[in-house]
Amino acid sequence: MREAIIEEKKSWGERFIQLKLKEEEIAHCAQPGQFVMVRAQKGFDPLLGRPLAVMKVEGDSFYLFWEVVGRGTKILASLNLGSKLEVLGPLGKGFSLSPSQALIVAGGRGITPLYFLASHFKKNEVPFTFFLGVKNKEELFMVDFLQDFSGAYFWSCEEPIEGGFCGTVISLFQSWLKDNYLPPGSRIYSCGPEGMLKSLYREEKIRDIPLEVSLETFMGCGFGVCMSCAVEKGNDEGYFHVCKDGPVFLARELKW
Amino acid sequence: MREAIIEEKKSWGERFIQLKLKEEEIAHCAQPGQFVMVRAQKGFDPLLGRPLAVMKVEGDSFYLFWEVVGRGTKILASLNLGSKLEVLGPLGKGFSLSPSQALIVAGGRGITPLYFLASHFKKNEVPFTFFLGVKNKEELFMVDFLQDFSGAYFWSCEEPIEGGFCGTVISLFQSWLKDNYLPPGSRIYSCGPEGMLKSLYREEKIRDIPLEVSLETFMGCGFGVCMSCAVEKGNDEGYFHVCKDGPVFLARELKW
Amino acid sequence: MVNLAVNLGRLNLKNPVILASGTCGYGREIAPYLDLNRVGAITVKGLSYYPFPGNPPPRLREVYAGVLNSIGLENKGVRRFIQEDLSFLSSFDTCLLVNIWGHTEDEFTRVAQELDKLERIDALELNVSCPNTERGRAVFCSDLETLKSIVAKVRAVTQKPLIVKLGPEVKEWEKTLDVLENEGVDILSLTNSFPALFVDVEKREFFFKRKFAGLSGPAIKPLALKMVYEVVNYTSLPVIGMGGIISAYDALEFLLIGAKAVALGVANLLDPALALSVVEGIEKYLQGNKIGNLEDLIGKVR
Amino acid sequence: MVNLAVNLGRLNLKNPVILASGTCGYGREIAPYLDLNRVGAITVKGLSYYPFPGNPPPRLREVYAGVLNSIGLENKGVRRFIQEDLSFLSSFDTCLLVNIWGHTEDEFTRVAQELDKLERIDALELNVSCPNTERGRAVFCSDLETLKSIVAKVRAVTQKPLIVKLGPEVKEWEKTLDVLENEGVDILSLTNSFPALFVDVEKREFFFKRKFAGLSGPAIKPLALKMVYEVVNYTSLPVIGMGGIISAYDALEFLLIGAKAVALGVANLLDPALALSVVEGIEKYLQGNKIGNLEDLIGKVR
Ligand SMILES: Cc1cc2nc3c(=O)[nH]c(=O)nc-3n(C[C@H](O)[C@H](O)[C@H](O)COP(=O)(O)OP(=O)(O)OC[C@H]3O[C@@H](n4cnc5c(N)ncnc54)[C@H](O)[C@@H]3O)c2cc1C
Ligand SMILES: Cc1cc2nc3c(=O)[nH]c(=O)nc-3n(C[C@H](O)[C@H](O)[C@H](O)COP(=O)(O)OP(=O)(O)OC[C@H]3O[C@@H](n4cnc5c(N)ncnc54)[C@H](O)[C@@H]3O)c2cc1C
Ligand SMILES: Cc1cc2nc3c(=O)[nH]c(=O)nc-3n(C[C@H](O)[C@H](O)[C@H](O)COP(=O)(O)O)c2cc1C
Ligand SMILES: Cc1cc2nc3c(=O)[nH]c(=O)nc-3n(C[C@H](O)[C@H](O)[C@H](O)COP(=O)(O)O)c2cc1C
Ligand code: FES
Ligand code: FES
Repeated sequence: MREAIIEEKKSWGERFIQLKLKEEEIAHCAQPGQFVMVRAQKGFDPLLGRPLAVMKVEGDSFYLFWEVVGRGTKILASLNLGSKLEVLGPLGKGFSLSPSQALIVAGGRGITPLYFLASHFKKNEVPFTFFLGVKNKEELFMVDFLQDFSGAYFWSCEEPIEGGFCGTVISLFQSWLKDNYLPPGSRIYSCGPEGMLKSLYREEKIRDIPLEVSLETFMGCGFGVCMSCAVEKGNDEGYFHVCKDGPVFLARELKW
Repeated sequence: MREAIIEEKKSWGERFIQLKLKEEEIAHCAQPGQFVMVRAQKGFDPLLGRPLAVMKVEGDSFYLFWEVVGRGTKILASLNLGSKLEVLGPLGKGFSLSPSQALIVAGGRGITPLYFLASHFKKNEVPFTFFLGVKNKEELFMVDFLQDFSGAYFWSCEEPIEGGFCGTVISLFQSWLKDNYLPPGSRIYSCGPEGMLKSLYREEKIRDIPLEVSLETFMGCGFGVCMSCAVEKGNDEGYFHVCKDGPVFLARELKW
Repeated sequence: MVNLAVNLGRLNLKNPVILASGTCGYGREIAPYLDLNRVGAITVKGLSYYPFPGNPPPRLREVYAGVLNSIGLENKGVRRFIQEDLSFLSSFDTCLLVNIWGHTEDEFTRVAQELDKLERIDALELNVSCPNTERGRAVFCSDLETLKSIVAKVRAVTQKPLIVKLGPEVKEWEKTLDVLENEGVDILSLTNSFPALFVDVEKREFFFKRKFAGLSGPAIKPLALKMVYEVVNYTSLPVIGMGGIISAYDALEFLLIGAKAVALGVANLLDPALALSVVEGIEKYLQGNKIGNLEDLIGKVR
Repeated sequence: MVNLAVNLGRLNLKNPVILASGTCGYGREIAPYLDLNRVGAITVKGLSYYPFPGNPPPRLREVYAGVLNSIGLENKGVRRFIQEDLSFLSSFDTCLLVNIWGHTEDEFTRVAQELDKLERIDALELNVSCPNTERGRAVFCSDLETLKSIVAKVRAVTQKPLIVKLGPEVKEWEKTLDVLENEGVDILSLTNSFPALFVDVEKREFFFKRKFAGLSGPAIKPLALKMVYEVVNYTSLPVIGMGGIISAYDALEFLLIGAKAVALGVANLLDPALALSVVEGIEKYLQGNKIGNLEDLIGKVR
């Protein structure tokens, strides 16, 4: 593990945190879709690192963005500017990076690796459209992240909001699909709640556009030794290991 | 437990920390020699509170000063300005406050409750002399605390230092005793390593000046329920409980 | 409004949260920091007939997410408790359980006799599982014959609900539970702390003078939960579950697998008001899940 | 310079720090983060004869100062290990221990046979104590007859040092240790994880599909230490101590009470380089205390 210093901290309410962390190796090597294991430095609560996707890299620093869902993410969220974290990474296999056109579908905190992916596409002039779905007004701040991709994004909110699409990101995406042509070599990229990924997978099957999803599981180690991050294979018997074989998978290789 | 916010943090090297904490009740009620149980707010490492003496009170705030000796004091020392701690107190029985003259003998971090005591004497015009002994140069900064008691203090260092008495605080104190008269009603107050307290107790017996000592033990609760802070009684069978019966004791009531 | 009351045979508690023996003194010490009217019951520190000094220090040491204790059952004896503390404790609207022990079978009986006379005391808890009292011999609960005999003798001198407190040193669980049922025990409580070891590496000696000490606190929770699960599975006696509870969710785990009530030990040391937040947390959970009676939740995960 | 080498009968380690089975994969996965030349030995993930898929997810859950795991011994099978990983592992200057298991006595033997041929493998560790493999029946080590028979059969097919890995489910320790000594076991290792339970309070169901899971990590250290102490007391076989070690001081506790070597499990998950800091910490401790040979420290606290 390497030390990373908290250079910036932003929070939105009690539930969402963004940190800018200084650590060269991750900043220089991380690819969109890869993640890091993060541990508080002092003491052993929480004990294990928590997997968090890289959101952005900038010089010798990188950004994390997470939702507080349990004990670990809460304790990490309590660390202040100047505190140190232990980080291990970049880990795992990221997204494929050369589609002819990309459709990016994010649900809530699933925006994190996809923001990184879209930034990459923007830099490399891969055409893409970003769809973000949030649950409620409290999460609307995430739409601001997308301003870097002006013109190329749409958002939805499950609560009625003025000026926004009201509904799930899946219905938003489906209605967009109706009116748009997808050239061969197009790809869908997604990260978010399981139900959302499932709906997208049905869409993939109908339209035959390959879908790449980034999965979340409990992780013991993050680097392939403990076999705790198992997800069922689609065809075969047995399991993939999210930390080594993923976290990004072709949806059709998984069991749904 | 009540919340206390870190308003100021000073450190001297890696080993000594002073915090100013905002918490009214302790600030208003603490008596010299009393202590508080202190816990980090997030997570359960360390699990139990750690007993720390009150050093000073100021408006709605109070000061702690401690040495990092193990896991607990280290983790507490890593908390930054603005972080919150859980505190319980003031706890225990403090020093007696109306001697005709006081001799205060502090060893290292033992200065904490005695500084509070001396401040009280100063305010209430009880004559006192403060003897502080430190081990080495690194600990010399503690002498600065005593500047509030100008004229009324002496210090020693076990390492040779220019302008200071070289030796233990016991020899310093003994040499002072030779040249000075102690009126009836005088008292010795002390806090520090066990060996130092033992030497003082021998002195008490020779000169028949009552000695009050503040003891350190492991504590489970700090408020009298767990019986983990036992120290042997002097005459009787059985044990005192440092958190309820002390931490300040008349030396002659203890077993040495 | 949710109903937190639980019924353990002849013992009815207004809520399922009990303060465990040895971690709330004689009640008096914790009362300034915790409103005793708000807990289901308080269990007084283990009493013997004569006052007992306990073990030499050090007596307690924090380890990862737990504490090791070697208090050795220091207590003021049953008589002084009755004189000094009982009337204070009686003023609270909560059940009073008294944990008792003895060096001999006879001492157990004599303590029980003293307490049996006192109406305000709701139940007796027999501590047959303290890992800190053995003197070269095993704890009482690991020897079936001794256990049976102690329980029978105490049962003979008191009509009060009788709780037997077990621990990991029980060897033959099924036989032990059968014996306890047959001897007329009303309630079981578990677990006591786990025998464990700590070495002072700097001094190169055992940290505790008596070498072994009892591990409790959050560290043991998953083990205690399994123990309680197995016991609930086997016996029809109501069970008080404990071991490492420091949050409402911890407590709910025990209730969900079938404990009728829970006790908090180390939790009281780290924050004397923690029990109250557990009561409130359980209440909030029931409200959030629209469950009107706590009893409807008990044993739902099996 | 201090000498960290330790001797466990026919197994010599350059230092006492071993990576425990199941927490360092097949070596390949941890190698980028830890210089394997610096540890005393690495224990390969438990191998069966045929590849085995393990348990359904979720497989791991953090609890207070510990983890519960229900991996269920997923592994690629002994043959694929030999083909894919052995030559990579062989390039490191460290001892190679292979943890093995089987669904049947016969499978144990077949795995041992495959590995016996390979010179580079220094010892076999029989996992007879995994709490995640039982299917309605007990773990192997809790049944003396089965245990005896497995050990005898494996002993018959391999000359390599044989380690037997025990856990808290052993029922009759003294008899078990006698059997193992008589059957020609060379080394004991303990402890495996402790059977435990976790309830998902929100969902009101057991967190793990197989209900029980194994607790390990710092939470169990004081219990593991006591277990190792008792075993060292009883047997003359060298013991590898493990359970909750995450610092040099933790490791030194085990060594001081008589373990000849120590293994790190969960520690590797939380930081793959932790083993190295344990090696260095032990070295520093010896230097600080002017002890030239680690062997002089072993068993000094009894
Ligand atoms: C590769 C990867 C990248 C990730 N990146 C991000 C990110 O960038 N931002 C972000 O906010 N989160 C991300 N996550 C999720 C994040 O790791 C978890 O939210 C976090 O570990 C939870 O830790 P905790 O201690 O707070 O919660 P815990 O107390 O450990 O767990 C509580 C939460 O986990 C949920 N849970 C229960 N069962 C499962 C299960 N089988 N699988 C998964 N979760 C379960 C519970 O419902 C609860 O919400 C990522 C996960 C992975 C695997
Ligand atoms: C009433 C009271 C007031 C105190 N006030 C202060 C204060 O103002 N400033 C301050 O610096 N400290 C004070 N202390 C001491 C302080 O509480 C301890 O240093 C602290 O609890 C250690 O916690 P830890 O987790 O860092 O160390 P741990 O890891 O818990 O313990 C490690 C340290 O404790 C030592 N130790 C071992 N055995 C014993 C024993 N039997 N009794 C005591 N210590 C032992 C070890 O040698 C080691 O140095 C006070 C103690 C008491 C009881
Ligand atoms: C300091 C201390 C003192 C204890 N004294 C007693 C006692 O007198 N009688 C008893 O039956 N149990 C005693 N116990 C055990 C607790 O009541 C409880 O069974 C055990 O600590 C497990 O619960 P916990 O993990 O919540 O602490 C004591 C525990 C501690 C920590
Ligand atoms: C994720 C995981 C996988 C494990 N797999 C095995 C295994 O395959 N074979 C085995 O004998 N022990 C296995 N164990 C047990 C460890 O080797 C070790 O005995 C136990 O975790 C206690 O040590 P620790 O507290 O240092 O982790 C596993 C433990 C964990 C946490
Ligand atoms: S998290 Fe350990 S193997 Fe994937
Ligand atoms: S620390 Fe608990 S009684 Fe003194």
